[in-house]
Amino acid sequence: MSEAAKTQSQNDVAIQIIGMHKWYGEFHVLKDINLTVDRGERIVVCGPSGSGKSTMIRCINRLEEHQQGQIIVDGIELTNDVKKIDEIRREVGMVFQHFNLFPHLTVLENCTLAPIWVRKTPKAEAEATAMKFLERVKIPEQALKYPGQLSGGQQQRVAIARSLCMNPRIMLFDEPTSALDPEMISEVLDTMISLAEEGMTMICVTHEMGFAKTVADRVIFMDAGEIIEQAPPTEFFENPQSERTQLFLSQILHNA
Amino acid sequence: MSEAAKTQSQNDVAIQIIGMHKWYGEFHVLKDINLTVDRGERIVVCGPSGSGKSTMIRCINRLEEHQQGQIIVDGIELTNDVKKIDEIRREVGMVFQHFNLFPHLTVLENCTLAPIWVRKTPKAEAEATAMKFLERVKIPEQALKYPGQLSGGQQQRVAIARSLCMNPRIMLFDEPTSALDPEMISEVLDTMISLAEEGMTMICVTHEMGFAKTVADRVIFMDAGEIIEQAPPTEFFENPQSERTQLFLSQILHNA
Amino acid sequence: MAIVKTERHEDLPPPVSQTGVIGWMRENLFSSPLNALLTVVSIYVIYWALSGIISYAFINANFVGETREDCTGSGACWVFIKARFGQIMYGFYPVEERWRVDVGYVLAAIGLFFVLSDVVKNKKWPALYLFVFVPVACFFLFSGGYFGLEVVETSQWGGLFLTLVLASVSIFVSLPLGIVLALGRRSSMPIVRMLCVGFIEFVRGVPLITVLFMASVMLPLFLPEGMNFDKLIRALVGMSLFSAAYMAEVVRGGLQAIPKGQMEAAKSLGLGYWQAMGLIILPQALKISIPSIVNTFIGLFKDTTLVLIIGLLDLLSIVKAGTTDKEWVGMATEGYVFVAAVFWVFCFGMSRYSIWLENKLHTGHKR
Amino acid sequence: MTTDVQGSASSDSMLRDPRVRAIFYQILVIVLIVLFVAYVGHNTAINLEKRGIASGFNFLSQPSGFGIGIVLLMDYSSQTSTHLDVLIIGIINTLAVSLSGIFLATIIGFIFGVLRLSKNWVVNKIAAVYIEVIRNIPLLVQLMFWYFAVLSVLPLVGDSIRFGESFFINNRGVNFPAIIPSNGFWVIPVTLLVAIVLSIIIGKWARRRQDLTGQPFPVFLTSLALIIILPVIATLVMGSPFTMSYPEFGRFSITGGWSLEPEFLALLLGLSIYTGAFIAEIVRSGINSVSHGQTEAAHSLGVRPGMTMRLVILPQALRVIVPPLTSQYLNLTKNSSLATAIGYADITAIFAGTSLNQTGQAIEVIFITMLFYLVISLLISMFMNWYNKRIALVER
Amino acid sequence: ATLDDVKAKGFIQCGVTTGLAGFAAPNNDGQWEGFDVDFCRAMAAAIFADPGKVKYTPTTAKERFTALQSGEIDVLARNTTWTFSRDVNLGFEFVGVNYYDGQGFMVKKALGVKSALELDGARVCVQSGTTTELNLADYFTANGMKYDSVVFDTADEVREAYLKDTCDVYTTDQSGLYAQRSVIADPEAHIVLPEVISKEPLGPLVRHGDNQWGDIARWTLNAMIEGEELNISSANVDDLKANTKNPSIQRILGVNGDLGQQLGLSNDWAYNIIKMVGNYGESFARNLGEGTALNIARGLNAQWNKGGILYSPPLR
Ligand SMILES: Nc1ncnc2c1ncn2[C@@H]1O[C@H](COP(=O)(O)OP(=O)(O)OP(=O)(O)O)[C@@H](O)[C@H]1O
Ligand SMILES: Nc1ncnc2c1ncn2[C@@H]1O[C@H](COP(=O)(O)OP(=O)(O)OP(=O)(O)O)[C@@H](O)[C@H]1O
Ligand SMILES: [Mg+2]
Ligand SMILES: [Mg+2]
Repeated sequence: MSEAAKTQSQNDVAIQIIGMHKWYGEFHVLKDINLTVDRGERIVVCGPSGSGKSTMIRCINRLEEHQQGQIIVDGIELTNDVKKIDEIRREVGMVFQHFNLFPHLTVLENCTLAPIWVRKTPKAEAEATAMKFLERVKIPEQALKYPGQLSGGQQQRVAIARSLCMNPRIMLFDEPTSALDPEMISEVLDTMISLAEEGMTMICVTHEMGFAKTVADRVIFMDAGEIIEQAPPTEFFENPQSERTQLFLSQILHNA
Repeated sequence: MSEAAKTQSQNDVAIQIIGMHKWYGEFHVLKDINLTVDRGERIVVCGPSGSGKSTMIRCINRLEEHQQGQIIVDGIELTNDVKKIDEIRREVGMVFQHFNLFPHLTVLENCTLAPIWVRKTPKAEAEATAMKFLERVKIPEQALKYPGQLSGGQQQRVAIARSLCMNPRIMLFDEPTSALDPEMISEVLDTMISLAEEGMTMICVTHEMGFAKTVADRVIFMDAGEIIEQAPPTEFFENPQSERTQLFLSQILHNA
Repeated sequence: MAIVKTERHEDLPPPVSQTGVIGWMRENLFSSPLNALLTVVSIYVIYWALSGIISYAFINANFVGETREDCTGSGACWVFIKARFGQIMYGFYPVEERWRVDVGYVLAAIGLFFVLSDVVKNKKWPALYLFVFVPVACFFLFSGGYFGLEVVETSQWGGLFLTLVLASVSIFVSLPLGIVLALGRRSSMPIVRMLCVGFIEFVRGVPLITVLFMASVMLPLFLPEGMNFDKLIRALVGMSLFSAAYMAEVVRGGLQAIPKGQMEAAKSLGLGYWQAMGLIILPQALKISIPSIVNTFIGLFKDTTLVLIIGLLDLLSIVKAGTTDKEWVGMATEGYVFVAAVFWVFCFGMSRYSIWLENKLHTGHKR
Repeated sequence: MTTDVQGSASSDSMLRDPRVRAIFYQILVIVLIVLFVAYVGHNTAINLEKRGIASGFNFLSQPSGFGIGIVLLMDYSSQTSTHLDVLIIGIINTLAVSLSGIFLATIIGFIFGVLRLSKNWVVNKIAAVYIEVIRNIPLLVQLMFWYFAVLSVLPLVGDSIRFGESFFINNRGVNFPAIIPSNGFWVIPVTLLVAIVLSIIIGKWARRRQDLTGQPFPVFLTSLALIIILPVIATLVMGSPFTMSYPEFGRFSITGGWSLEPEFLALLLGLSIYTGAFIAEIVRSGINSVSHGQTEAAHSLGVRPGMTMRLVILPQALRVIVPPLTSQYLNLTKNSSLATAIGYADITAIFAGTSLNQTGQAIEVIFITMLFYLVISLLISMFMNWYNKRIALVER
Repeated sequence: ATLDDVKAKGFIQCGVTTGLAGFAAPNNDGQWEGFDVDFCRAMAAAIFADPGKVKYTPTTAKERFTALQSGEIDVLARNTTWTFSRDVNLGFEFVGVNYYDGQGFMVKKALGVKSALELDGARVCVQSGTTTELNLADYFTANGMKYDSVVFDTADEVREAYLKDTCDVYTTDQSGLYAQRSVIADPEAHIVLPEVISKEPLGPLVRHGDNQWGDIARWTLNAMIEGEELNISSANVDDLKANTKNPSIQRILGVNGDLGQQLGLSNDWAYNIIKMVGNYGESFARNLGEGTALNIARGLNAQWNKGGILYSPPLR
């Protein structure tokens, strides 16, 4: 199977994960993960808490190390080679649940830090790009403020802009809205939807079913470290196959 | 106007606020507040964040000092006189957003502390009363646990029981459910509804519209330190007069 | 076209390279070339230091004998410590009365055990015992004059005994004083606050030596004629005031960590300032500052060596005095090593305790 | 703010007004303090009078009459110099050891703090052992140990460890050649100054260049090269406008050249190793206090670990580190007063020691000494608070 | 008055050194012993007829004067040099000289130094706050020599530093040098240079202004000296008291006259001193003299009629 996968993973494949396993000490978090994400595909990952969703997407830009199997991003396989890791990280943007903005830098500096120091972009150019993306997320007027002075929704949008400034080809989102107050969720979702519409490759861990239905090409359901079910959103929500998925959906929908 | 108000404020009036102003430093938080609450009346206060709702009810039991105007609680005017403040605080129970239980004392001790030290009730009697109220909020079995061992909803109910143990005639609630997980909100609202049904005078800052509709006699809408609109709940929700109120309600209902 | 997995994968053990000795070494010692180099260098340093220490302190050292002539090895001469052990532990406390000190130790140890450990949940009685009974009992035991006990002048106290007395009395006095100062510093009355701030900052700004010196030689000038204190008491006053200033800052940290809501809740229940403080705020504030209090205690314990400056013979000075004995001249290194070891055992014990406590309190919060 | 005090307040309720009470208590406190001070002052005056102790600061202008081992930046002679000179020398010596101690302790502390966080188990444990051992032993014992046990293990003067012809280490300290300026010497410091200014300019230029082109420039190395090379060239061009005074073996010890006294070395070592252990813990907890998410965010942007530390972690850790670091600096300064035990001529040893003893003016001397330490403490605190404010985070 | 205070509290508080062999040091049982200590014991014998009624305060060179000024101690018997400024300026009263000393130098034999004039450029260890420091400065300046001083708080530290070869020279009063040399492991490797660079009359002192107390101290010392001159010793004092016909001896021992009462003491005060503590010579021999580890010759401290300058005013 990995043979077949490899030949396919040339140009139109953004991310390919083949038979990947990961352990935390003795604990088997991810079990035999196989996943192929095409360029421009938008994937939503959901599943109960602790099922390994975050761990999986953190493996993709090597914030966590996997111990078995392969992860190939943009044609480059992730190994211990620092150079390759850097290359991949430059191509893959990530947005965290708790934003993780740099509190000692202004919004603009947050956005220009990586372009200046990693890509060696001239400052003026980096700032112009940053302003472009800040406009894109609709907060250009906040550029000179510090993150501590912004609301949660604004912070998360800055985090998205910061990632975009590196011109990534792939974006990973780890529950980007779950730390936000209800009023602010929609601001962030709107930004993400507009990104999706431009054809960015996205993997998004989220429980926002509305978002999944609107933009996702595929929904992936994980449980206990395994991918249990993959399906287009309509099929997934209306006609879940696995029992585990059905149970999960019934809980989620009940709460909403 | 204060003349007319004063004569009225004899027996059937629980709280009367006349032309009250408050400043934080240079910042004018509360502007010319006038409010009369009758005995047994149940009032819900709502309004956007920062509009001064909390500040207003905290003035009523002198957790904050007002700088101009009068506040008369149960016929006693709030001045700097420590005795009067103590007297009023004994009559007015308060439930906070973050419960503020005493973490180093058991639930039972939390409830008996004030009766024993303030009212000088014998310990056995205080404990009997406390158990009565803990039963009332449906958690007598938790009496010997520490607050840290309870869920948020249970903690808030303990906070309510703790206030009730002082036999207050008036209860103030400052967003009692907004720090709770969704499942727990209803536990606390149920307790509050049953209190309301017994005729307790209540002022409750909350955005739970369901609660407002069920029990409130009057809804008060505040914005930027002023009371903008007062009306019975049905009228308030269905036919808000002020533009500001309409805007606010549209946001709230949209999110829910 | 859903892809569904029906077979559940079982939990596998991690690959060998991840676990066991090899995994551990790979992870912790040789994760990169630089790390590997560091490891090798460090291991060499450790080997070099350890072998030196062991051969000095054990292999080439002398343990048996009575006089310096028995020291034949090239290492340490522990015979010196052995010969002077009584004095090092008790100072000039009369030999036949030393049991009193031991009894005091035992009384205090019992109290400490019950207060500090988790054996009993309700700390009220152990605390009462430790903070009221033990000090009173020890006072009578140590100084005598009652119950048919012979009087032992404080000038005869010395060695580790004196060190422990100095440290425990000053912590005992400085804690309540520190609480008062901390409350004063947070007071809304500007003058009270200024006084407390002034005192705290003054004391924290000057060296303990000068404070001791002042307490020792200048205090009598401040007192009316004929009024005089024991030298030990003056040292205690100096050290207590000094540590009270530090304690005040620790307690203030604890007070600041208590959310404002606690005070508000207490007030809204009708409790007065002192009731709220005593019943609600202080119990919590003190509990969370215990680790820092222990740290202050460690500092204080180490600082007791400074009483040497004013002529009290604590553990360090008594050992030094021993090396002036012409029988034992040149034993300074052994002396310092021994003193260092004793202090280290005490302080390290305390610091471990404070870490243990910190962890315990930490998990306590997370139910 | 308008305060609406009710006009009809009876005197009874006046007493229950917390503000009235507060004023009353404060007046009471002031009265008590004044009484206490007066009482102590009265006693002191009587005692001084009775014991015939003269007070006043005249003694400061009397000749001191004793020798001082370590004199920096001053001419001192036991015959003509006064107790005021002694005070100044004491202050200079205290500052010398404190400032170099602060410098050294900071370096030691940061190194071990970072080592303590190392993923390498052995390195980590070595740092832990250093910290735990040093922190739990009284400084006085350590100073004695350094002075009497360690430095004395160094060879005698005759068997000095030599580096080249004129650099010696022995139990009398460290000796090295001194530079004695002759005609035209001024050129060298001037070129040094020029080099420093140039380095700053280069730094600015590099910054701008990076802003413009994105290309970084090795500023540190260039500056270092400049600062070394320019003065060397100047020296060669001017034909060495100075003479060297080389340490030589005299009858008793080494004469000539410059030397670091063993007392100074022991005190400096003891203080900085002791304080370094505390600083290491502070640094460790400071770095730990920056949430791991910050590192992850930087990594996910492709920023390398070293750069992450410099651009993201340290700037944030510093604001946690600085306040406790301040108190360590203060402690170090105050602890330098232990110098008296190992013969270093700091203010406590020579002024609050010998001068006090020769003049007998305890109150004045102790007063001046305490004042000095207070002023130093306040200055250090002020500086650090200013710095801390500068790096503070802007919050909502 | 001090005497009343002392009587009321029942003991004398006596300031001594923190430890100087032969002059004051705690023995193995923790009892203070030494030449200075004997003076304190003699005062207690005179006042209480019990030499044990003394409490000792070990003082460092730094704090000794403040301790006396502040009243912490009643009398300071701590090899303190009698100087003008101390007597006049500091407000003390020296009650006599119990030991004529002079400052000297000790060096290691290996250095081959024979005279203090060869010490140019040496590092000198001294104890802080002593006249030693002043004399040292004067001597080197006078002879146009340079030196480095290293100053320590206690004699132990000075000796330790000297032994560790941190300095070349150890300077203090010659008695102290001998005392220190005696506790060195290898005394033969060190020599005390012949130069005596200062007059160091050491004596006990009290505060200004209480003449009665000063008199008691002064005449306690004189009684010990006079005792030796009259050959009264602890061994024969009972015998002499009962049988002597010598009026001087009768006067001093209280058989005749009321010297004691004039001092405010009982008439057998001097008898008690000699009986319980011994005369000057006995004390010297016991603590410092030949046969002790210090092995100091009487030298200047011999009686005036035996070649020394020890001379007590007559007790009459
Ligand atoms: N550093 C770690 N060490 C050990 N176990 C870990 C670590 N990080 C996560 N885990 C465990 O791995 C499992 C998967 O964690 P992960 O964060 O990927 O779950 P998740 O699906 O993202 O859950 P959530 O919805 O709560 O974010 C959990 O059981 C978690 O406890
Ligand atoms: N101690 C204070 N000092 C200065 N300003 C304050 C203080 N407390 C509150 N404020 C300000 O007063 C205003 C009213 O605050 P208040 O807490 O009463 O609002 P609220 O209506 O309860 O809002 P929320 O719904 O967020 O609880 C806010 O703008 C707030 O920033
Ligand atoms: Mg997750
Ligand atoms: Mg509020």
